[in-house]
Amino acid sequence: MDIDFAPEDQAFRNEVRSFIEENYPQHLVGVDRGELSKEDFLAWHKILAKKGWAAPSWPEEFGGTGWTVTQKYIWNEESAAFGTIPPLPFGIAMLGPVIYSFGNQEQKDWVLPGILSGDTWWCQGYSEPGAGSDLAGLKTKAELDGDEYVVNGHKIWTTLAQHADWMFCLVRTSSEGKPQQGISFLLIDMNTPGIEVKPIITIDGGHEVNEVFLTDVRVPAKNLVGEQDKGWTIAKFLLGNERSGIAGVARSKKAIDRLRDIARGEMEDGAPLLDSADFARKISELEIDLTALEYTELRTLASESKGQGPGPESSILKIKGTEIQQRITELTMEAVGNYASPWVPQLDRGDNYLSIGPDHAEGASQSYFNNRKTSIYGGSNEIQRNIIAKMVLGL
Amino acid sequence: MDIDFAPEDQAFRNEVRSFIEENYPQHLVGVDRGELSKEDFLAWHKILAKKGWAAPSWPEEFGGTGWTVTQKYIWNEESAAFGTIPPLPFGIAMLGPVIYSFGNQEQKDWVLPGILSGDTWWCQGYSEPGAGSDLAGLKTKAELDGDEYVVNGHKIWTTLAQHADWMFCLVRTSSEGKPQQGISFLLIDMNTPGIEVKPIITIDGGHEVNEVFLTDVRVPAKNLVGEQDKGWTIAKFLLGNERSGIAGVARSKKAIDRLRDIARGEMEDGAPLLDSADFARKISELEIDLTALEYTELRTLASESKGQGPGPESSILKIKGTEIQQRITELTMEAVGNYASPWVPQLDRGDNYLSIGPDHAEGASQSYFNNRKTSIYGGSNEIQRNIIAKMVLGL
Amino acid sequence: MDFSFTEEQTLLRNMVQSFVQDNYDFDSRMKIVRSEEGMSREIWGHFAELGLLAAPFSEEMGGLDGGPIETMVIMEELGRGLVVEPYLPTIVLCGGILSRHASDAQKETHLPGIIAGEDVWALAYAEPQSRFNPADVLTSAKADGEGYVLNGTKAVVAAAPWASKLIVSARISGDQRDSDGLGLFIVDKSASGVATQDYPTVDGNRASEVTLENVSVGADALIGAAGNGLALLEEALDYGIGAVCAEAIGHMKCLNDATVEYCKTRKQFGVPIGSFQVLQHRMVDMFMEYEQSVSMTYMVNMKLTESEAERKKAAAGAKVQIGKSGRFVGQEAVQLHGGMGMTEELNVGHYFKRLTVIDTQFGNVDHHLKRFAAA
Amino acid sequence: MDFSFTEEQTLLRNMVQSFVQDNYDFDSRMKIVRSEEGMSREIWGHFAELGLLAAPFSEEMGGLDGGPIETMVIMEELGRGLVVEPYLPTIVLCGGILSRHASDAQKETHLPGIIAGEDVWALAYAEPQSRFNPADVLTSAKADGEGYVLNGTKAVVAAAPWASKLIVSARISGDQRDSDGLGLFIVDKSASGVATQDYPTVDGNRASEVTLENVSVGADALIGAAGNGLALLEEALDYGIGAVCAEAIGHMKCLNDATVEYCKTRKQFGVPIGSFQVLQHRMVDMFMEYEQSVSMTYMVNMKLTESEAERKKAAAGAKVQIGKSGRFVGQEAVQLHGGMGMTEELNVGHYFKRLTVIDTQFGNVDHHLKRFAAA
Repeated sequence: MDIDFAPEDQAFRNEVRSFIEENYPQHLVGVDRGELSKEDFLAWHKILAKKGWAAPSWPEEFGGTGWTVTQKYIWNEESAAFGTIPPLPFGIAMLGPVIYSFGNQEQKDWVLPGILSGDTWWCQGYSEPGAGSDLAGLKTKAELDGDEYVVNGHKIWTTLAQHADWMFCLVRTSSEGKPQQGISFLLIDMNTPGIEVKPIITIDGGHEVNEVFLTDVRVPAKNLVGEQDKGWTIAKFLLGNERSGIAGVARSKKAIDRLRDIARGEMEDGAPLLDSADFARKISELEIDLTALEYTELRTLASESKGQGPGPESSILKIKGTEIQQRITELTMEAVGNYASPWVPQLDRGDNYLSIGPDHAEGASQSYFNNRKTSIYGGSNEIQRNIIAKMVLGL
Repeated sequence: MDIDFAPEDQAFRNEVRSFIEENYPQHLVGVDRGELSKEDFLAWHKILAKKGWAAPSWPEEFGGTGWTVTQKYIWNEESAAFGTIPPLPFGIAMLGPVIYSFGNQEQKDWVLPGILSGDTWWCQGYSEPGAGSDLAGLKTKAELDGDEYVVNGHKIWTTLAQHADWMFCLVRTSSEGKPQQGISFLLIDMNTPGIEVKPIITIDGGHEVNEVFLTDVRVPAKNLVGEQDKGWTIAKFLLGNERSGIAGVARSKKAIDRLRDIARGEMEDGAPLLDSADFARKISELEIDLTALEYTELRTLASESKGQGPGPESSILKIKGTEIQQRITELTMEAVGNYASPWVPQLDRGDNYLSIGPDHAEGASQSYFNNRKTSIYGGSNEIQRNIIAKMVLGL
Repeated sequence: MDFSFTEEQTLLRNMVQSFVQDNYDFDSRMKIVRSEEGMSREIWGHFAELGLLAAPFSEEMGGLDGGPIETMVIMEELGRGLVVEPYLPTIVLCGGILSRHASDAQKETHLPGIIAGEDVWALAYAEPQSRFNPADVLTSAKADGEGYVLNGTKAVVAAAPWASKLIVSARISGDQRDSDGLGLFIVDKSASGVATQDYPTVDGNRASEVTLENVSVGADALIGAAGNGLALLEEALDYGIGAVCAEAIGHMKCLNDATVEYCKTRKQFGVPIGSFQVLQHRMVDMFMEYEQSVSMTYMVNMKLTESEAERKKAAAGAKVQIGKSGRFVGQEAVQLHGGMGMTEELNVGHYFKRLTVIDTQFGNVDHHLKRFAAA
Repeated sequence: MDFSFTEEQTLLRNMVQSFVQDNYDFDSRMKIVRSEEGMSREIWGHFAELGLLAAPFSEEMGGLDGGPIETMVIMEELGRGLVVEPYLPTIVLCGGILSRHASDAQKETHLPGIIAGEDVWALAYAEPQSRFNPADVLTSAKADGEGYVLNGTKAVVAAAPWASKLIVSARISGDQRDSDGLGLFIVDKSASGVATQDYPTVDGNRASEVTLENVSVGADALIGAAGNGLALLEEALDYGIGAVCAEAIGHMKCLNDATVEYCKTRKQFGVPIGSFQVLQHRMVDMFMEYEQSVSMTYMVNMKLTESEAERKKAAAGAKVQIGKSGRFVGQEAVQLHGGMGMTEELNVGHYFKRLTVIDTQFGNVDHHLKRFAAA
């Protein structure tokens, strides 16, 4: 047991840090996610793709980096410390592993390169109005008609679908047996006739999620991943991966640093808010919880690197990670005091928009409201607790 | 809506205060409950009985005081402020209302006077090893044999049964139908052959609760209260009354005053602990929660006095009241720092016992451990939440 | 001690309740919020007609002689409707200061316009650096002949975009955070040297940054004695706390009802999600937070007219309760509504946002915990 | 970075675990606790035979050259058995101070007796007024020829009733809470002027109030340089924190396992209470608190040998985590066991009580939150 980095890891850290500093697009430094265009979202990804660093978690044979657990940890730390725009999870973190684990050779050949290069933007068609926490309750139907599936249904909470070229989608191909049976995993071209994307504006004033309506959408049968009616295994595999990436430790560290800077600048009765016993205590509590989560994640990664896959314990990472993110945004909003009130969401800003209050107050409340979603999505935190109760504690 | 006391209420407060000051037994001032003998427990009760104040909540016709809601509130405040030993609840608060609501004339005539005078010490035979939260699961059997019931079974958590003359007891007289059916409410003389009382020592080192074993205990059939097999209604009635008395607002106020005194005397780096921002915050939070509970109780009492009985809302009083009591004892233990560790329970003290550390540290941790019971007994706080969910929210 | 409402108070509640139900459903509210001005002068006119704008003023001034309990009843019902019209700043804050401390001449000049619904007022007391300390005032009031010249910046002044008049706190003497030396001044928003930057706020209201550059006001602009402004201001803010507590219990009640209703109908795993014990207990906790908040709201509104010390302690305690409970109820209402709770379409998020603003308004939980301990 | 145990560490764990299982079940433990002396010299002798008492000392001193990770492994297993024998005060605290800072002569004099299990040591550092500040020392050490004369009172000295030797912090110079001027002195408990009042503690251990009245010690009693005692003491307490964190995760693991097991078997309403979702989620929270505590325990024990600043921050953070988690797990384990959890008969309450003491030991959550913020 040892917490020190080996010299080669230190060297790797230096290499990574220099690469980011030298190559990260200038115009994206410090930019808020809500302000990004489609091109902005992809800019950094495309630079990483050229370097061969787009998919640190993939096996080398499919274009991954072959990094050790420690190297990946360092990569995340340095990316977060610099404040790079987090890579889009849909292709790299979600679909990629599904394709190289369950796809056939043809699918590997056409799907993986597009993810790596950033040329194909994927979105995730999982949730439905009647199937949220109970994902297996999904009703979107796909019926085989010759060598095409005809898809009809209604997906919801589809993140960034407004930019997507393709959607990976859970559909019901049979209504027999338990609800988990009869689900299939289908790849759908978003340009197919019959697909309509409708924005959902959320309480933070942003447009990130959408409804996707599918009406007689014809999808080639070869776009089926794995076996028909056996998609539930894939769905669960994907959700497991989703959980383990969700802790966001390195980004939360950076956010706490930023929070501390803000609290240093905000004055309470003439003294920095950071010097207030109450506020200092709350930041300390956050940092301690985050440190614990960091080591919990490191322990998980260490056992993964010994061939134990991400077990149900990884639900802890989702629960604690999102709770910490929510507390950071809540405390940041609290730090800016009265200037948490002004409310001009990105979408409502004209060209002559003048910011109100100190710069660091910008977006504090939007961020707080936006982050309420994190305990809901990716399997709500209640569902995660159900998973631990059942799978870990055997209750 | 008005928070001021009317002049006649002020006069009543003065009367009550003088009476307590003049009549409360000197040797019981400031004495801990754990140290009381049977006589000590009853001393104040007997003085009140002579004055006619033993049963403030009973109707006047049965020996109650006929006080208004406000007067009862004042009585509780003054009693707590002086620090009188809380009256034993078994007769006055629990059995009395059962007898005058469900008992026949004969029972009223022999049970109520003994309660009022303090000559009969009652204990409550409800819980069983297999019937805690699920009270209706009780198995103690009573079979009618001539004009006697023959009772066999095993009661547990019977508070102060070691001093009791009589026990009111739930027994199963029929095993047909739902578990709630077939329960009867029986009065049992603790001197009857076949009764064995066995002490349970709790984690605070005290002997307050007991097991009661009943083996072929013969109980006259006239000791049945209400109808045979219909005792569940009485049981629920009693539990409802138990809940509403359990908030303990006035006593918690007094305990917070004491906590503040302790924190004023304890030093942290040369300054009173009370001046520490962290500690002051925790006391303030407690006080605010207690104030809210006080007004919630007053609102409940006000609607009771308009003829609405204590509804399921009164479960709030149980939940919040016990949570506050637990937090007070926890914070008191925290206040005394290292001197929370010495551990010489009452039972283990010889005649030459020398106290350790400051006087105010005495019993702090015992009290903390003892109070863990409050969220378990009287229907656990989880059960209380079930009650609100079902009865108030209709879930 | 008495915890019941008078018949008049119950009638008042019923009146406001039906007006809001009939004229201020969620769609109408969002239309008003999204309109150019962001408030409805028509609704405000109706408030005047119904006598709501006259409620707390004395009869001789044309008012209805109501007290904090009447304000509480009104604010609770306005809270249920998420009403954005400026009852709090105009009637409770500015109206309250005028009715308690203005000279007869000032009252005669200003109250009729308020009661008639013609003038909206805003209280400009916070400053960019002041956080929650109303004594932290850099805006200066220099004596100039009979009157004063004001210079400074006021921050996040609620309802200022709609207002024709402001009450401005300014420092006549003393240092930045001295308790002595403040004055409260009536300032015409159209006066020369007054500039505003207007913007919407999180809760669907509007506010302004107000800059005062050599704004001249007469002697009749000063309310009360020179230098004594902080006492008047603190009192007004405590009345404001009583009012937002009432507004907040209106919000919480609606959120709790909506959540219970949603959980009874929303099905997952083939059963209503309200059948899951974890969610049931969560709703019980929301219910208890609401009940405790109601208690503290009654408490503070009964104590506003007691001694200054009692009033301060009551207001601080109530604000802590409402801050915590509002946060809990708001967050959990969103959580239990799942994705739906995250959408602009549903009223749930809007109650949550108003509760979030209330948590900060007049000082947040930490601020009032310290104030409570010191009181 | 490496999170795995060496083969030797795993063997060590297995050895301690089986010894505790075979020789220290709950009944045996309670017999020891209730015995006249309150510890078992026999068990202590076995510890010596097994090499546990030699673990952290250097090979040249007859030790096994173990570091904090070995201590962590041992303490976790002792925690599972609720072992009361004084491994923490004798080996971790006093042994640690001696091995890191004593002169060769002092080591040669004292370590053999410790390693052989002949001598129990206790660290007398707290005082009645000191609360959690180890610099707050009134006990005086006056230079007297080559040696010193000690006067003062030491509070709640764990294991002192069993000890033959004490390490006592005393002030050679400076004022009550100065960081400079402390010395750590080896004091024979039988020395003239040493008096103890012995008593049991909440966690089944024993402690003493120790008074020193004109106790003369030689120059060879002082450990390290005169006046530098605080640094040595703080370091020792941080090692103590690493050890009690490990002990506490042993307790939590046992409580969690016992609670899950109890909830699977205990029936109410015709079903195991573990089928109620609210209790399930409570146990999940207990599990998460345990996992987070394990993480912080690994963290602190890996960082004890890093720089002083890192060590302090790590120890403070870990102690906060263990304090909070231990409290939560202990309280909920009792709650979920219902009345049974309240009885002396069951081990649950005893784990809870030891966790409660650990929460205070070496400073409570508030103390270490401040220390963390300052580090």
